[in-house]
Amino acid sequence: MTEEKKPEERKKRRTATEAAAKVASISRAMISDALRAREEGKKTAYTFIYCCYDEIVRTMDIVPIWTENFAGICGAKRDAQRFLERAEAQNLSRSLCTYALCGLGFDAWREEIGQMPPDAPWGGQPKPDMMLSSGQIICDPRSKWYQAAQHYMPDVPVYNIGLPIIPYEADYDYQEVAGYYVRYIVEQLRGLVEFLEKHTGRKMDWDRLSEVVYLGDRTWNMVIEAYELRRAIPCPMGTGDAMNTMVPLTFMMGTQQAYDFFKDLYDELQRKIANKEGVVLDEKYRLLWGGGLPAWFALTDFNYFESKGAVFPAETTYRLVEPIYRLDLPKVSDPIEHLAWRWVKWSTYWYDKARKRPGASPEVERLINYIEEYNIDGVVMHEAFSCRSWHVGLIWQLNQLKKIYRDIPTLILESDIIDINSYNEVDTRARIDAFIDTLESVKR
Amino acid sequence: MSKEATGGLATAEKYYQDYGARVRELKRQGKKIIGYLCAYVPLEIITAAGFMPFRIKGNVNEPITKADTQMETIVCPLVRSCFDLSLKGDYDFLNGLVIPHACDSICRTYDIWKYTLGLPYSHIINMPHGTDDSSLKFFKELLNTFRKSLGKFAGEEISDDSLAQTVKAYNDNRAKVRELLELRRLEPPQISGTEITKALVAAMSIPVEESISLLNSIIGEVKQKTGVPTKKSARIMVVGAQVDDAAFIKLIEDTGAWIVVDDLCPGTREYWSDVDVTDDPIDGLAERYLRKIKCGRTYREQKGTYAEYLEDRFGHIGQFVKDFRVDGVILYIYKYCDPFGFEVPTLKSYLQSLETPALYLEDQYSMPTIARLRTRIQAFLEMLG
Amino acid sequence: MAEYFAGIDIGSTMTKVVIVNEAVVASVIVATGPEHRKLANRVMEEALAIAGLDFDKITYVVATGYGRINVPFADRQLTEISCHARGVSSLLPTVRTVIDIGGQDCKGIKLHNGQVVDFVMNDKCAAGTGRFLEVIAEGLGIRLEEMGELSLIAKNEVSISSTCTVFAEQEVVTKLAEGVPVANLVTGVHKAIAARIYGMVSRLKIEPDVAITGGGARNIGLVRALEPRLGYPTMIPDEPLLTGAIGAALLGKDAVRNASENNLPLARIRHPLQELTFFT
Amino acid sequence: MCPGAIESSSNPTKAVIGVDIGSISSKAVILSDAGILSWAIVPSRGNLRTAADEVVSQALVKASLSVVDISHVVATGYGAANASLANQLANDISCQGIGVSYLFPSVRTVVDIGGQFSRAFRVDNEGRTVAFVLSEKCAAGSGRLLQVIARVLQVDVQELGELSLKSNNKVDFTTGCAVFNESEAVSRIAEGALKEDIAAGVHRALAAKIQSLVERLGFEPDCALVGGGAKNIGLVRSIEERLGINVLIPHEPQIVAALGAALIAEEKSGTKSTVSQEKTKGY
Repeated sequence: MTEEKKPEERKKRRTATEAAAKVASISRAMISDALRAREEGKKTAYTFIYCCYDEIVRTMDIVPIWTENFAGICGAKRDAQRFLERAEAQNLSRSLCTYALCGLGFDAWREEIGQMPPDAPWGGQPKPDMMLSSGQIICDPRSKWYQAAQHYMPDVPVYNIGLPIIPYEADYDYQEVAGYYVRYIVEQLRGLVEFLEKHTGRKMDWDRLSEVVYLGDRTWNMVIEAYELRRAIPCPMGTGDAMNTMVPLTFMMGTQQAYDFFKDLYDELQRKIANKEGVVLDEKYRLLWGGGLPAWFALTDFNYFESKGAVFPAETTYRLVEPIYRLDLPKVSDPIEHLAWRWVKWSTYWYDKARKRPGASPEVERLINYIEEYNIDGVVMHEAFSCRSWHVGLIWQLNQLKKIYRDIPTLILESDIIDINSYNEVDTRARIDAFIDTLESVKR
Repeated sequence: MSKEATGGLATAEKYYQDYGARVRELKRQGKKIIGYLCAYVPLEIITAAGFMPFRIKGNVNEPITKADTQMETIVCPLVRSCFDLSLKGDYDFLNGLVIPHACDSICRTYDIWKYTLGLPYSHIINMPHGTDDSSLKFFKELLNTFRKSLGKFAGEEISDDSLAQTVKAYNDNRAKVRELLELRRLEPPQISGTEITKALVAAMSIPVEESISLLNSIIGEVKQKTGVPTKKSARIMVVGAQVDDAAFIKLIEDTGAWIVVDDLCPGTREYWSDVDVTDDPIDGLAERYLRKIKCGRTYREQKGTYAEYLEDRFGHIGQFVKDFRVDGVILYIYKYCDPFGFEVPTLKSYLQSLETPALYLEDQYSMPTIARLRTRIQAFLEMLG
Repeated sequence: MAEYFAGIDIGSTMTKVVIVNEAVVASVIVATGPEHRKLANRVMEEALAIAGLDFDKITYVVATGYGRINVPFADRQLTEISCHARGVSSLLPTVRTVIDIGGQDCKGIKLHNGQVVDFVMNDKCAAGTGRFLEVIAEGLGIRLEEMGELSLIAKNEVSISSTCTVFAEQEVVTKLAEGVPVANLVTGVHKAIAARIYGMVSRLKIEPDVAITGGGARNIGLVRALEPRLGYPTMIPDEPLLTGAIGAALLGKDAVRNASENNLPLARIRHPLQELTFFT
Repeated sequence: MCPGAIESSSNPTKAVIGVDIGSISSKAVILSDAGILSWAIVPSRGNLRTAADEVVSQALVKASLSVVDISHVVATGYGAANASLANQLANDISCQGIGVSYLFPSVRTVVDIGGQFSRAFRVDNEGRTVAFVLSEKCAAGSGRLLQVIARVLQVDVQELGELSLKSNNKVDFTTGCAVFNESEAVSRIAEGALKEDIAAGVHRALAAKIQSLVERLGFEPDCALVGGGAKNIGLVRSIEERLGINVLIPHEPQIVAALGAALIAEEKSGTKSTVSQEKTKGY
């Protein structure tokens, strides 16, 4: 945690699948691509996951620099503190999104000394040519982070794309408004294309975009087809691994590599199921990771669960796709329109089901469905103090789940995505132990 | 009504202390009450539908207890306090709840509010972050959806005429508030920040026409006040999110400073801009709420140079500093507030460029945490000399 | 005849009084008890006794610190920020950045030719304060005074991850149980608190010379942990605890001089120095 | 309990020990088919290993037994690993549950106010934990807060409860951080607030946190209060007030987890206690 001290490398997490084991090198390669981009004459952009623009950025041959990914890497390497401190020194409150704080602290430092900060994780995060932020109802930092970064890089242009999600309401149905949501998102995406054309000096190749989007669609299908194999007993892959496979899923959408990755994963899981290979030898409990981003510095906690015979066949976190054929998208020729519909349909995927169950919300409905599809014994969530986006409403969701479904054992772990000061291993594992005991007595 | 007799400031004090008193009366008379959070809910639409809009506020003196059973403590303490009071029955008169897409702390807790309070009506105005033309067009669609939905709840559609009337009424109200706030340009300011906060909070809790007459009587009262010559004090501007409790303002003034202007809700942010009268009233409303209100929650696109961009985002603050001869600015930011928290470094350096000293304070919206700020505020004033 | 000025600094853990004319003629340091008012009178009397003066020989009294409102006999109350600034600029004139590590809080002060131009003070939690060290010392079952020296003999330092004082204590206790040597833990604790303090103070652009005042300055281990992060050696007044009280006395002197030079009225709300009961 | 009574009933055949090594204090209970033979509590004072040995030998002395008389030892609590002679470790929530329902079979909701955390859990008729909620990772919700405040008030933490009952004007505590609650208390005293009012205010703040824990858990009668906090009458009263119920409190609330551990040990060693619930009630 101190600047002069070398970061203490975390213990390696055991992965269950070869696919997951490959991810470290893949993600490292992404960083080096970004670092090489300039000398290769490629344009780079700071980008967020889950912004609907992956295929557009790929088609424009822009090298994305996934700032959440870099912050996560700093966290996983337990080397985020010095960047968080830099952010604090800039009068940024430590209660803000720590991904953003880590990134801003890093940017401020890099711009101040005119080069990468000493021992920057995996070579560091280069200054981009542009920043693509996004206005969504789920996350303020997505529109504030890059705007704040301009304080250190005033010459780097930002495009903030409006990506609304239709609220789940009682007073009207989402179908009634889907039309104008799509129209808006289409205009925003077209605006993005114009922006990218302006700053790359290149024109959008619309035919290529259609191909890339089609590749993306097929990847969406493949991801879920692979993930749904985890319903098998014993479960061949847990959430611990899914926190690796989220890399191709969220950072590489629209690339052949991502598609192949999940094809391989699919085949690997098939093999494991054939030989009854589970994540744990003696599978006692099947758990659902029901909410919250993981504590990147403590992924070994998943191994701790496994040591108790508990495995996570499913998670809601980072499962940001559904098979295209389940979304009943309208047939449209324009790839931009298709992206907009895909966004709207995906984000409202659980609405109709939720309507049928009194007291349910889409989030709760999703939990109930996963509990049944993956025959789950208990639900685990993680409350990361610095992130309101994904970590508010968890308590309520669990209360509601018990109220309208059944009194299933639940556990909320508390720490943060990357601020290790919020983490206490002794306490965390004591909670896990107690939870395992609870599962045991409930099972009896 | 009895309140004219007791004088404006006294009435404001009454409604501030017993927040919602007037609304309870109206409720008994059969009025339906729509609670709302934040400055982004177009009250014109709620009032035009025949409902009484009521701003849900927090209370720094009430420890947050019940809220924690449903709501994570990583939520903005103001929102937690509002929810806590609602759970404790302070706002048991509400018939509905309307929240705007203001910030994560408000939006991510919408389900909790909706299902826990179980109100007959609830709606979220999913306003975009952007202010470009397509965002504006989208926002109009949203407002029409809201207008339709609220009309359904009211049992009859909201007519353009009634909207036109409420637009005028709220513009008049804003004009009155500006007249009141202007009284602080003077040396010494004719009305204290504490009195202003209480007046504006009271105004949030009564019908707009009553608000106008309340403000009128306050202005009259203050102007007559043969101003007791106060010794020269530092002229302070407070910038922050929603400050709906006078405690912090009073703390500053008790240390012997004058609060002469603010960029707060309720305050200039909420009252400085009007709704243009347009053929389709929704056009004027959309323009005002999306583009004219300047708040960290909105993403204003950069046009021109970065310096011009800063002017576009913070120019109004610079203007206030000049017009109200501000000696120092206090940035009062709540813990867990992403929209305002991320602006601190930029805003601080913007103020530096104006050679205006700034004090950045982070608070948790509770009396004890506020009290702990006293030393910092005094030191800041000692520093200003 | 020489004029005398008194400064009284009631901190959360320690109360200090100094009487100055051209130099410090008397100083008293006692632990702050729960009953500030009684205490204020007592320590003032002690200081007067040492100086051999009657209270009416004191021209001006300035009270500062956390309990400053509870000094009825003071002519004026000023914040620790101004007083530490004034104290340091007279004791160590070259200093531009002051770090005061007190019992309940920690401050950073930026000085330009003796004037405060900016400052920060810890809000959120106690993690950056002397209290942190006290709590940890308790957990380790050692005296606070021992910590500084102890950490210097550490073989290799342990990193303390919890920021929350109370959980840090828990963490330390566990590590101790795991057999980690106390010295190593203490060093880890110093690193942790130094990180917190630096994180806050670095909001000011830190410029040399840097001075550390308050109780924390007495902890050599903490000072050593802080210096590499600051990137500058630090200066420490002979009696770091007295800095605020001295500053208070000097600010009183300034006020009186300023008043007489520009013959302005001098605000003197002087109450008699009498035993006051707890509830008055 | 009255150790005399046990001693008279001749020296037991086989005994077991349950130890609970906490961060603040360590406890041990010796159990035989005759029931509880003895127990001991020692402060952990940083060194858990010594504390573990110390507490066991104290309990042995009280029961006038030696290690050879012990057939099985189960250790729990967060320093459990330091109990050198433990045959097995057990989770302390589970131990609490088993211990409580041994003493009060009717109990379904248990609130444990420990030194570092507070927690609430529900147990089934056999004392097995079926659900639990832990306090937020903030010492404001734990017994630690009481120690911190007791120091400020310069009273023994044991006296805090009685003291607070004198209050008729509670001071409000709203801040989270225990250490800041402390500084808050210091300044309140400086302002002339009465000690009892501050004590009462702190109890109320803590009780409020406990209440939200229990509400999150879902309350089911009867309710027992264990852990150090249960010894504080002022806290107990304000919790009862808030929850609107009467809580059951073991005579020695701190040793419940150790007792549960001992019961597990007994089961393992096969010497199931024949002692009737009535008899143990007296304890």
